[in-house]
Amino acid sequence: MLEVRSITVRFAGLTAVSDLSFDVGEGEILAIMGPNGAGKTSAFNAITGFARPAAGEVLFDGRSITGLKPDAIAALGIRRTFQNNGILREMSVLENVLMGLELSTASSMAGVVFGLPSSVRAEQEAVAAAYAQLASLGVSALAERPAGSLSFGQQRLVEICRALVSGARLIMLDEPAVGLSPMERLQLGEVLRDLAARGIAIVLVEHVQDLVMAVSDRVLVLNYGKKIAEAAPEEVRRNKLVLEAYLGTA
Amino acid sequence: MLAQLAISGIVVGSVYALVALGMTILFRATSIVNFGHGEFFMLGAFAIYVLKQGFGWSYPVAIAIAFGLLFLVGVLVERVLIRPLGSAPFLSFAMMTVAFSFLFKGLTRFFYGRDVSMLPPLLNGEPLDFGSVVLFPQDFLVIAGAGATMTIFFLFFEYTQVGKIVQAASQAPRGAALVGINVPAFHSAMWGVAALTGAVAALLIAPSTLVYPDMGGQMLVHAFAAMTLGGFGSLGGAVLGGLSLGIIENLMGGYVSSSLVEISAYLVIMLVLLVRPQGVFGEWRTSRV
Amino acid sequence: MSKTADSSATGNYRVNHLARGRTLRGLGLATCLALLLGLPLLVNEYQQFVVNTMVIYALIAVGFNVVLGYLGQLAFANAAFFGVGAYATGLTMVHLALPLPLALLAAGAAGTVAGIAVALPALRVQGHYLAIFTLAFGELMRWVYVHADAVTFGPSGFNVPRPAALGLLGSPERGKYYLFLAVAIIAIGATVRLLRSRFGRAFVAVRNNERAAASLGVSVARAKIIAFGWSGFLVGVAGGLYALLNGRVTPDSFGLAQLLLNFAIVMIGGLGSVLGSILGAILLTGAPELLRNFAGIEEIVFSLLLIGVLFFMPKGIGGLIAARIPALREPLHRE
Amino acid sequence: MRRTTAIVLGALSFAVQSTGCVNAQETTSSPPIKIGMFAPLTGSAAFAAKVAYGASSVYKDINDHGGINGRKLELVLEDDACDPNKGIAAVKKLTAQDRVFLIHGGWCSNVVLAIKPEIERDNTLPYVVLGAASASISTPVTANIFQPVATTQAVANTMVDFALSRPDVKKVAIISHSDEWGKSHLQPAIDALKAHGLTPVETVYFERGSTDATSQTLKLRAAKPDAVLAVLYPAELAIYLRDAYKYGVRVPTIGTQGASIEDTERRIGIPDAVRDLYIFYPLSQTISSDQFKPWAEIFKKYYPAEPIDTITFIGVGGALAIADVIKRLGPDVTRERFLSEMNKLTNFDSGVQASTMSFSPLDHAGIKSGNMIHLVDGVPTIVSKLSTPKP
Repeated sequence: MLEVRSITVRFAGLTAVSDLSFDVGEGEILAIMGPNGAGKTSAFNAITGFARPAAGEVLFDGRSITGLKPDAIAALGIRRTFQNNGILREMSVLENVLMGLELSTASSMAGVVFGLPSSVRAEQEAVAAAYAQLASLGVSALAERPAGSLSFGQQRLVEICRALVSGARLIMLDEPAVGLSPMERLQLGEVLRDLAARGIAIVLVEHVQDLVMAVSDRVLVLNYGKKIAEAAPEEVRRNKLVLEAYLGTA
Repeated sequence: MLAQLAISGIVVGSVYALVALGMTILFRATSIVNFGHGEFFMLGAFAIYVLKQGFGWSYPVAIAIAFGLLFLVGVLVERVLIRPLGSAPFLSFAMMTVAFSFLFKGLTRFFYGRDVSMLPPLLNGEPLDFGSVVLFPQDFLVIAGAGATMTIFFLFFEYTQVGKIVQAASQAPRGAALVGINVPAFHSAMWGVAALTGAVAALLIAPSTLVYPDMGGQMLVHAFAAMTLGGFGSLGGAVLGGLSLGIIENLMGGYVSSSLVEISAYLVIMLVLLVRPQGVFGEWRTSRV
Repeated sequence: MSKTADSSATGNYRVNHLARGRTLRGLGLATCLALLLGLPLLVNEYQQFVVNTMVIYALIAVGFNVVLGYLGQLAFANAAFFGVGAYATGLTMVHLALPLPLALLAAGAAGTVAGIAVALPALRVQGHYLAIFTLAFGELMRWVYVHADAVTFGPSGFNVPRPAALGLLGSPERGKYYLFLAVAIIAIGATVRLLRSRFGRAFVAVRNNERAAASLGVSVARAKIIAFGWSGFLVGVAGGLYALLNGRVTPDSFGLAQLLLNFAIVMIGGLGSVLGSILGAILLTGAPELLRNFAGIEEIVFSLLLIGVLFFMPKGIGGLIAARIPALREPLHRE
Repeated sequence: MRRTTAIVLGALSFAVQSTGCVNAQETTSSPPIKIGMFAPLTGSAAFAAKVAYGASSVYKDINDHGGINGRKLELVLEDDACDPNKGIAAVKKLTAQDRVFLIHGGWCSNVVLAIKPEIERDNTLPYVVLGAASASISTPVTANIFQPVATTQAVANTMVDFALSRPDVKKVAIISHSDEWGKSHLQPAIDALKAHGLTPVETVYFERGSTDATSQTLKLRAAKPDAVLAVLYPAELAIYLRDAYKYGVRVPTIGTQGASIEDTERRIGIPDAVRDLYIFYPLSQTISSDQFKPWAEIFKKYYPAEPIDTITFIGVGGALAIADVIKRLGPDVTRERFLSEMNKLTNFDSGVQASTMSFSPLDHAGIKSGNMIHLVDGVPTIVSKLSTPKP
């Protein structure tokens, strides 16, 4: 579904990612690992339109999405989270989830301003859909809470909820386990596997090994912007280059 | 005529440069854009006026005390109004500076709004003729005063140990705190210095114009234009920008139309921000947003 | 106001939980509307004039809040939008003899254009750059009013014709009141609906985190243009009403003093609160009239109020109400 | 929302109560005559508050001497902050709430022009301008609006006539502010020159708050004028004169009212720079002269903290005229009679103003000319003609 074809990302004169390629298919969970500064987030940014790759191409469903703006990429069904504060802290949980419906809510500016029935209905339907999505993840009790007041684990769930409600087919999570308790990590892992079972592709950048090992189908390891390994979790664990990259820098 | 316009532009421009420099120092040190900076200039003028005309003190004494007072005003503004905001968003700091600018203006107007206040000239004297250029002794004083103040700042920031630490503190407050700099005290001092530059500018310009509560607004816009032109946050840019603005104004007035003099600053701001937001002389610095 | 609020309440997602609150609120709004309609019977012409001014400032404050509070952009062009609207209404009535409704629409259109003109740099520059840019824009507009004599009648301004229809209800101030009230209710009602829709959510998302908003499919550029355009529209219309209220338009009315007043109203009313904006407008336009005997301290009082708000109630009156009276809480309130 | 209404109603009831208080005080058998006044007591034009204080000290002095025909005058003073919106509110308060007999007010022309439609609508209300000079206030004539001060038209005519009083002056240049005040002098001045078959050889704008007039002065110098009309506020006048001296524009400069000639000299610090300066002067004598001592004393009595200035006395002529007309009405004080008596006022000599005041139903600009003031050996002196240049 997502094909990354030898992309290179340069940032302030430095090459953050060089010649990176990988694929992700439906219902697959790909984890990207690597030491700090290995270029994981840069790769994310290049795929989701926040950075323009200097070379290479990104295809989604066989269509090139290289160089599209973030909102256009989001419209295709790719949703991402951010390392920190991807949540809209000043908005309620419900409003956060509604933001996931930004593109699918059919209300028009004129319709909203004049209170036309079609737009009013579209807005109401969005609210209903958001509630339904919250309920399906079992967090509808949080709907009215300001998102900034939630625990990290709850915030991740809201972000995932927000991505799901949009009907995203590829969800890209940037270090979702940061700040999570072990319990919450387990919960997150379950949610992710659940999503994959529904055919949603997931790419996650993560340091937390137990989560990565537990959920991912494949693991891709980056070091200095280059791919040094891509394999099933158990294999990666035994990979020499990977061990060097981690131990060497440690 | 060109030479005369350019030289006179530099005289006025050096005052703009001085005010812009004060704002830049504050911005570099604290990341705060001070919309009340014009009022430091205004308060400086009134401080000198009250001490000189009201108390009847001599210029040197009045100036020295006014400078001290303004430093104190700057420090107090930081301690009483800015520091308690803590880590509030950018918008709150901007609004606080707007608020105290109107507070100072209101207070001054309340006490002196009905008087037409003026200062005697610092230097009397016949104009000096240099062929195609004529200058008053006061003009030399303005250039020398502004030039000296600016030089002191440059030497301080670029060549002294303290100045370098100060620069470090502005770039990475947490790191600075780690190496033992008292960051809050440093911020206070920078506010004081910023207010002090306002007073110096006031001293140079107020004796040749009136002292009135609204005098800060114009100066603020000119300082903004100078900073924008030179690149926000660049010390050298602020100075070059100020001088250029003075010359641009004069050339606009001399060769295009006298009705364009007053909007030169506005046009400069808008054009630069639209075409080259990093400034004509400056490098791009991302700001706290 | 009941009609407006009712239809917006249907779009309000809280409503499912608050069916009873809705009836109560409906009653409250009906009472309120009745009081507003009956108000002219209780006041003399001077008081009516002050109330009319309040209505205009309520509209301005709501408009300014869209950009300052909801979109979170520090723009100082509000007095410019206001002036553009006043000039548009006045000049189209004088030069083109446009009837009043069209002249007010012209004000809205002019304000929208000015709003979008300011939004374009807002796509490139932010924070204090935008603040300084918009400050310059406002002063440039004033220069245009002064120097484009042939069209704007220069620095002394011009008289705006007084439409005869406004005098039908006894005094022209009363006629203006009902006109202003109708315009304000319609415009503020529409704004409330806009803010509670996906458009309003997009504004707040941009304020919160532009990158996150973009990752959710929000076009940041479009959100900014819509917010600035709408803000310009509201404030422009308010300017048109102001031209009618005073019967005269002069460049001096749209300078820094005007900006401070607008700014203080929005801040004290509360960023991101429509109700707060309205109350702020009533308070800050009413207070100087009540304090006429203590002239000379307006600037001091406004600035101290601003400082006090920044220190002690950063959410302003709107925040205070939201904390005390849950029924009046506004969705998309800044938390 | 309910709170909204509560606040509005609270505010209004406060306002209503405060009027009630005023009415309750009127207990004497012959009620005082209420005079409404508005002026910029605050804001950027607050320096002109003393115009209102000057006029009101006349009314207070009259009250202290028993009033007019046994009736006291009651003054209601409102602030307009030089803002049209506030000015309209002030006038509405004075008429609808305080129900004054007449209004004597207005320093800022933009405020007076804004309230003009209001005054025209209630054509029984006598309105006398306090200090605003714009010629469009009294031209065309409105039945109930009287302007007892030199209009910008009168000032500009006087300036031009004075400039041309020396036969060899043919080339006149103008430096002016481009604000309302500046332009309302500029156009009449250009018209007055035209009447003499002249056009200005150069017109330049110099803005308020500027600190340097180099580009303007060099342009003027290039035009080689015989005289310069300077429509400038005091601060900018001083800056211009300094630059004019610096760049060698040494021709007579004729300024409008407002600047004190002694202050100007002191600020420039070069006596020669003001040697050829002449300033329009609205009063009959200099304020330091013996004739003005009594006026200064009255003012000091009621406003001891306020400095005395030329503009302190701008509204005094109007106040004296109003008092004179009320006195002529005798016991039957009605607005209608006041307006008709005002129209009959002819050659009224207040003793304060430079010329006498006359109104007729067709002309409500009461003052047609003024004096010129000039420093002679460092002493401000009233002059009538542009002196011939010293060798």
